[in-house]
Amino acid sequence: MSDAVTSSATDDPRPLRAPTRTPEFEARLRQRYKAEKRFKYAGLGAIIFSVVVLLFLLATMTINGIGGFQRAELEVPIDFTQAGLAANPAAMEGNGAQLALEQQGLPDVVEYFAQEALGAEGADKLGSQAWREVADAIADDPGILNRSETFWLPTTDDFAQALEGDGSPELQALATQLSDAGQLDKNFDSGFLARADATDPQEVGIWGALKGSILTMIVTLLLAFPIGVLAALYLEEFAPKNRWTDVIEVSINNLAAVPSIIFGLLGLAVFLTIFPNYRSAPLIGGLTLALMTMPVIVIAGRNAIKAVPPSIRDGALAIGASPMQVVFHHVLPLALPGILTGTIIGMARALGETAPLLLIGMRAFIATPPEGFTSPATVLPVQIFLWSDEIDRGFVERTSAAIIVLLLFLLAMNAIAIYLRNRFEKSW
Amino acid sequence: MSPAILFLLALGLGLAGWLAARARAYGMRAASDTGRLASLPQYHGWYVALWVAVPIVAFAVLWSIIAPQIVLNSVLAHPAADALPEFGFKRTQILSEARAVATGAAQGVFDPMARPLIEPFRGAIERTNIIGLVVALLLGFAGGAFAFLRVKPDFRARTKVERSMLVLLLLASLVAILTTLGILVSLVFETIRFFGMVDPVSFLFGTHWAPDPMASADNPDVTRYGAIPLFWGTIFIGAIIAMIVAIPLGLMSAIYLTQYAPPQVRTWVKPALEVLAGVPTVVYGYFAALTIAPAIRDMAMSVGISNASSESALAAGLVMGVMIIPFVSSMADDSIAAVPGAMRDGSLAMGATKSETIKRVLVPAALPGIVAGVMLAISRAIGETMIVVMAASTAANLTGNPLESMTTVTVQIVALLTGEGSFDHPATLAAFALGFVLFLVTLALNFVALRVVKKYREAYE
Amino acid sequence: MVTQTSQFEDDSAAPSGPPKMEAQGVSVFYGDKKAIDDVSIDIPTDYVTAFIGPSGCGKSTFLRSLNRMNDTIPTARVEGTIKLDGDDIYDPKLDVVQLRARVGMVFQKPNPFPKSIYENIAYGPKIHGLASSKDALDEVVERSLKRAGLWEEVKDRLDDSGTALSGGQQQRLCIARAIAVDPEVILMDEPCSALDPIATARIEELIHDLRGRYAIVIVTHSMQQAARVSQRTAFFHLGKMVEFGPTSEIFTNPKKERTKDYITGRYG
Amino acid sequence: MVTQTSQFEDDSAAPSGPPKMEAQGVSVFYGDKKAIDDVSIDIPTDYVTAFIGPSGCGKSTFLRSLNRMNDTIPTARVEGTIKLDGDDIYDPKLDVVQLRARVGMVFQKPNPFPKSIYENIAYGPKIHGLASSKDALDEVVERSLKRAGLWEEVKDRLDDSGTALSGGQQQRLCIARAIAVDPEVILMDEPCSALDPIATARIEELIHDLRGRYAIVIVTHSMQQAARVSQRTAFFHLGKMVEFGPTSEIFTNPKKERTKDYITGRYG
Amino acid sequence: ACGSEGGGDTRNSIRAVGSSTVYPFAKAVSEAFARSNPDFGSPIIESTGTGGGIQLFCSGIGPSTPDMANASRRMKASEFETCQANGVTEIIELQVGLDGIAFASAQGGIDMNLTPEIVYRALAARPYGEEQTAKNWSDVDPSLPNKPILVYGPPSTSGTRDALKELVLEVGCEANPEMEAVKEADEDRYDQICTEVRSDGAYVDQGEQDNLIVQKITGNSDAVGVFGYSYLEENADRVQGLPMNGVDPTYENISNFEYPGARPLYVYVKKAHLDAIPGLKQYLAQWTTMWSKGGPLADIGLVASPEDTMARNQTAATQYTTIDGSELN
Ligand SMILES: Nc1ncnc2c1ncn2[C@@H]1O[C@H](COP(=O)(O)OP(=O)(O)OP(=O)(O)O)[C@@H](O)[C@H]1O
Ligand SMILES: Nc1ncnc2c1ncn2[C@@H]1O[C@H](COP(=O)(O)OP(=O)(O)OP(=O)(O)O)[C@@H](O)[C@H]1O
Ligand SMILES: [Mg+2]
Ligand SMILES: [Mg+2]
Ligand SMILES: O=P([O-])([O-])[O-]
Repeated sequence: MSDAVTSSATDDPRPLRAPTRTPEFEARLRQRYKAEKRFKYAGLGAIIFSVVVLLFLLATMTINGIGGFQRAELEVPIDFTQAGLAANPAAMEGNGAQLALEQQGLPDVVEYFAQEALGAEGADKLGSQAWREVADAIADDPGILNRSETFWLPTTDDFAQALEGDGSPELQALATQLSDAGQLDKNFDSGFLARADATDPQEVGIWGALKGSILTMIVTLLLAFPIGVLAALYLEEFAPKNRWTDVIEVSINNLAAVPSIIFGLLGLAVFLTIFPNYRSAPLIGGLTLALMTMPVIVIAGRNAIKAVPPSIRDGALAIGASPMQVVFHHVLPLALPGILTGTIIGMARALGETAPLLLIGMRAFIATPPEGFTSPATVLPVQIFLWSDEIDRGFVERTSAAIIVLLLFLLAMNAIAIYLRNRFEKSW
Repeated sequence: MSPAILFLLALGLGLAGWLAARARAYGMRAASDTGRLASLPQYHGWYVALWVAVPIVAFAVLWSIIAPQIVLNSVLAHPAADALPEFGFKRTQILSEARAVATGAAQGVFDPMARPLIEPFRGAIERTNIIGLVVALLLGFAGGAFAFLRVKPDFRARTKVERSMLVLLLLASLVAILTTLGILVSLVFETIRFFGMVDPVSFLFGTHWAPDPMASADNPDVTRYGAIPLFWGTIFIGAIIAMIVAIPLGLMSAIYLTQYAPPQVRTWVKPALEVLAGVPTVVYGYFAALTIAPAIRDMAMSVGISNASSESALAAGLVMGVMIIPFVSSMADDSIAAVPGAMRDGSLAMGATKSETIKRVLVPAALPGIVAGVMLAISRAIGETMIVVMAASTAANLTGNPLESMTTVTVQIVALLTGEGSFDHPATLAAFALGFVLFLVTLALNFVALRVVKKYREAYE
Repeated sequence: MVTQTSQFEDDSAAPSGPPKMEAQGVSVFYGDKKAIDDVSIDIPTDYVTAFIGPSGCGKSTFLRSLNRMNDTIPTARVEGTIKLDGDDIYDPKLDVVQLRARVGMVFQKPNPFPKSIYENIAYGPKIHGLASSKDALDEVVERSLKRAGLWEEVKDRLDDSGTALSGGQQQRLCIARAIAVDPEVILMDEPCSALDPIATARIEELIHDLRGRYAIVIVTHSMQQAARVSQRTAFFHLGKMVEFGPTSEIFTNPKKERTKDYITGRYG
Repeated sequence: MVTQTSQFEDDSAAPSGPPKMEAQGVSVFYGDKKAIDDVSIDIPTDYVTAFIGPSGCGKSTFLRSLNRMNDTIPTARVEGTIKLDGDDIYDPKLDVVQLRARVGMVFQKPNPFPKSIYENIAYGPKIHGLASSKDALDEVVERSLKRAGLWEEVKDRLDDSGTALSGGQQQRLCIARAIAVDPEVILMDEPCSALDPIATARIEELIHDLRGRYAIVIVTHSMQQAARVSQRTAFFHLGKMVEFGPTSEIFTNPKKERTKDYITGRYG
Repeated sequence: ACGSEGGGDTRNSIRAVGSSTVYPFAKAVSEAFARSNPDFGSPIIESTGTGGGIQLFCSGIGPSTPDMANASRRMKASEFETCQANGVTEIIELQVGLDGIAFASAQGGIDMNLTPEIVYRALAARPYGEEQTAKNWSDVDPSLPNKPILVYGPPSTSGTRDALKELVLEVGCEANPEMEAVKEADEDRYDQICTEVRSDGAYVDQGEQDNLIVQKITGNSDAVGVFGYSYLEENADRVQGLPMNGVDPTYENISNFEYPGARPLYVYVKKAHLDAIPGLKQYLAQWTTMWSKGGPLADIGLVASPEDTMARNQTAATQYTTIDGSELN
């Protein structure tokens, strides 16, 4: 306490020496600046921590996942002219090709040529479903039955691991030998984006889950978007201020914060009771997620609508537009970018949602991509969850690859949302 | 008659009505001397279209409920139905199989007794379809004619159309209430059934959790349904460990971003944090289970803690905390931003440094909002499922050691419901009771927090 | 110390014909709070009427009750009668949409729609079905812009956004927009308070030109402006209308003490 | 038409001593936009200086550059020199915290901290470490409140929140808060524009009392207020300082045409 | 399921529930089936544990009940009766192969020669009716390592647990002659003493996730896991099987039943569903093409049934012969 202040307590007209100009003050000031710096670095540290965690997570997933887009394959030349397979064009039509070729003994043919090329040991390491890829090739072009052709076919999972330097020494030795001979290699697995789930990590694909996600999202969007927008318009523009609208408002705000698993319980207890046979179907999944997404859209929508300046409404009303015309001619078009941003964010959340879908059965093993909204399906995040539970090390890479696919989708959606927000964010 | 066909009919006839009425209104406008109608022609079009389509759609909904009954009655009157068993589940089953085959929905029947009923079903369905179609057409035309005749120059079609639009908007906003009710209904009934089997006291206060889905449902062992270990695990992971990570980091991030970061940094870091919030929880779960949990276990082992679990509460809690950081930071960001700039200016003008202003004015002023944000974050953490499902365990331990495994309410809900347990076993119903508790707790947290946030925003508006 | 330089026009003559609008015993409430207390006033057809008074005295509130814009505020409630050409505008049978087409309004802050200039003007005629063809609509747009004195400035860029204009142009656009539906009365709530002096002068000129074709009511916080543009002035204070009469009289020879104090800058 | 009733004090005497603050060729930019253009002015120690001018002319901008509050606006940039007791306040070596403790500020809208009345006043002394004991702090609080003429009204409820006071009391609280750190200059930016006439009168009275102890600069939009409280008036227009001189002269006998037009209500 | 009488529900894809042990095989079969027969929907297989699966399977016929139940033990007579009571009268039974419950630890981890008696005394809730006091293996038998007892195993819903009870615990329990008497006197008490597993943390129930158990024991070299042999084979490079009565859990020892934990695996099908569910017959046929020795299922750890059993089941799968309850117990 400087005397300056005390002395001025006697209320003389002006302080002799301002208390804020003393050396003590300046000493204190240096301390204060140190504290300032510490505080600032603490904040910077917090940010850096978050960003580093994010980068670490992304890096882990990417490093693990890049391998997931590849698989170990063996080179198998097949001379079909010796195989004696009949390319009955009728049987090759449509979906029957696999079955027809299987009955004609294609698996044995593949096995035979594999033994020719790789020896019995090596042929044994060919994946048990590898012949199906040959079958697909034949179905695509029956002409190859008249010539010989070289295929790269997936190995068994163990053998793939052995190529990575894992597993029993004998296997590893064989792998080294074949790979030195150029008969074993890791290749980009384009089928990963085209196949569905499988038991063997060498055979799995992400398309089944991706398609399931897309179908589910379509249902979600078709339900949540119109209902959300209309509800937001009602609440923001028309609702009288009374107990009823309070109830609506409170329930929307709460729904937006209810744990997602509760929506799963709702789906299980209500939707699956009403439609017991659509268990695992994108229809039910979409319905459940729509209820979850709708409040998000309503809240985003209301904020966007609120941001439209009242002067626009006044202007339209004052030339005789009806409230409904004001809303649909002026407010909605102006609020749309904001609503869309909110919708995309809500949809992104729904796309990443797992727990509620587990409860309504979208966790089943389904080996073919879903055909429509009512056929059983799984979705990307659930697929990730299921694969993460598999013990096979092959699945570790595949899981990370699936995560990459999911994250790419989400990043794209977020980027669109951020772009929309920056592009159309208006301050009136 | 599939409702889809009736809907298409409604659409088609509605369009016709729309065109006709609009043309008529244009005609009237041309004929009138002012050149003005009370409403624009297109509103007359909509008016008539609604009068055509709404009755048909309403009828379609009604018909889809009563038509099966009509079909059923006529099938039951058929002699082939005499062989049916008396009332009961079996009878229902047979009838529905026969119907499924008759409509082409199924290829064959499960029960041979259903086979003779297929033909009667076909016939009856065909008849009712024709009736439905005729009635729908009549309704559509009647409504259309009524509305069409009202198209007059001074008829205020717009008011009517807008009123029906308003009804539509109102209905949309009621969906939220229906959803809330749906949640309540689906939780409450099963919970009540559960409490019929296991008394609430042993559920809420018991300390041993080991439901046995295989045990007989008639006389469940209530001592295995003590949920305290779950509640504790939930609180320990979600409200304690996760918050120890999320609150300081989130708050400091928000402070740095809003108060210190140059705009350049903010434009990049903010979206990055949003990405952190947008990463699906299953990815975090995988990250926790694959990377963090083993790391923590190894670390604990290396300092000589031998009983560290590879599903420690710590791993789940830490990752959950990281997931919540952006959530806390954006809530804190909002609250601090809601403090009027005048407060900050006032403090700076007194000669306070930035950090003094933040610590002594901004944060205290934003405290209600921050606390509410933390409550929301907690409610989110305790409702979070996938991280704990993947990184925590199903072992219900009542312990304070973060290196041991624990389980949470959400993990148990998933565990109990992902099998296909039957809905009359207490182990299945327990999931609903847990869900109900979770719902109530998060509801209370959210409700209070939203109230606080709102009050607090209003205070500064 | 302040010298008044503007000249009053001759405004002593009584207005010709019956009043366009009549307010009788009008009170306006926001919830329980009375913002306007028992105001009666006749709005003449040929003259510009100005409302002046200190901030918060209820000028805007009263103005907005003249075309029922107060309906948009849930808590607002109007008592008393307001007539337009003898018909009560608060009659439940009256269509408020039609009323607002007849009684246009221009606001303090220019509020063009964020659409093209053309669309801004054409919007009113479109929703009211005033133009049966594209040509007719073009004509309405051109006529309205011409009357608002904006045509020359914008005729080559009708497709530009209305919000891209300068403040003064925006305000004239809003006036043109109001004119486009052929209103009988135009209400203006401090139309120049957001504008610079040059734009203000143009608007004042425009009001001058429009006078006679439309009954005009203008709220202004600038006494000088009221003196320049109006022939009748009403002085509001604390929700009451204190004095109403020819503008020159109110400014040079106010009858009430309160008016005089306001004019001389004692408060406000 | 407008009669000026307030009396000017005698303000013709030149201020005693050197100016407290001197601005020389000061320009302020917001990004590329120049808001203040080459202003030079001396702020005397004993007098109250008023800044007047139409809205947006840069009064607040200039005022805020006097205690570097403009630093808080990232786009703002100041050119020229401003000196306090002869030291350049924009000198990088000068500490802005200390500067602001010496040059206090009161804002247009009262902005008490959402803390108790006591804490509001004690805030400055606490952060600057000006009071060594609780008693000393109590004393500072009491003295500041007394000087701000608020002590009698609040002495029994020092623990109530500062935001619970009426608008006028809040503004006096803010003045007391500024006084508590014993500043040398007090800047006030339209301190009464959010207050009712009675509260305004009290603040004006307070300014009167404080004069002499602190150099005071006040921005006001009310010419009457400037006339009532200040001895020196600067008239700003479009970012330039048009005229500066004894208040009575500016109001009764402005030298510049623009000043005269403004005083007589031609624009603004 | 459906409220109104005669609503037209249906289902187009096969649904199977049940054993987590059979699950990987069922999945592989379903996958092969789905890819060979793209016209049929992909079968939906859920792993619910044998008991839970059979319970669902027996709840009735019709689209809302599963078509098949996978089981890691034979259906019990009591379950068969439930089936009958609910209208599931005609059931086709296929023994698809063999499996053994394997005791295993991490490669290089704890190694012991177990016997049913040791396991019983280590894991029973009340061994021979007395207080369970064993904390370490050495408390059970001084020759065993002085390491804490920590066993990760299947939950009570699973067939593996049943097998553990039946093939190991009860055998170990009956090593004590007094138990015979108890069995005579009080069946319930016998069950309690001989089959109840301790719940003080030494035995950790890991849900229906055998994979997780593998993960657990690889992470903790002192832990022992209990799971199906297929998982042992699958993870041979990281876990080691523990011998029981001196016999290692190997393919040979299981297929000739020398290993005490060997047991057959079953699939049950509702005959009534064969016509109604498209693809169900083909799916059954698919099993028969894959279960042979050296076939695709053997690749993932299934031990093929003896020749004669395989032939018998081949017939059942093509002729749709149903079981009668008398042979079950
Ligand atoms: N929407 C509203 N709800 C409640 N009170 C209102 C509302 N709008 C205005 N008021 C109050 O009604 C009174 C009159 O307000 P009004 O806006 O009509 O004043 P004004 O004379 O136009 O003032 P100004 O010159 O500032 O525009 C004021 O006390 C104001 O606070
Ligand atoms: N933060 C800012 N960024 C950009 N421009 C600004 C900012 N603050 C003020 N301006 C602009 O600077 C000019 C001067 O503003 P200033 O606030 O100083 O005016 P003023 O004379 O105080 O007006 P008023 O009487 O309305 O308070 C204005 O044109 C204003 O738009
Ligand atoms: Mg107003
Ligand atoms: Mg200002
Ligand atoms: O799942 P289980 O095979 O152990 O029943």
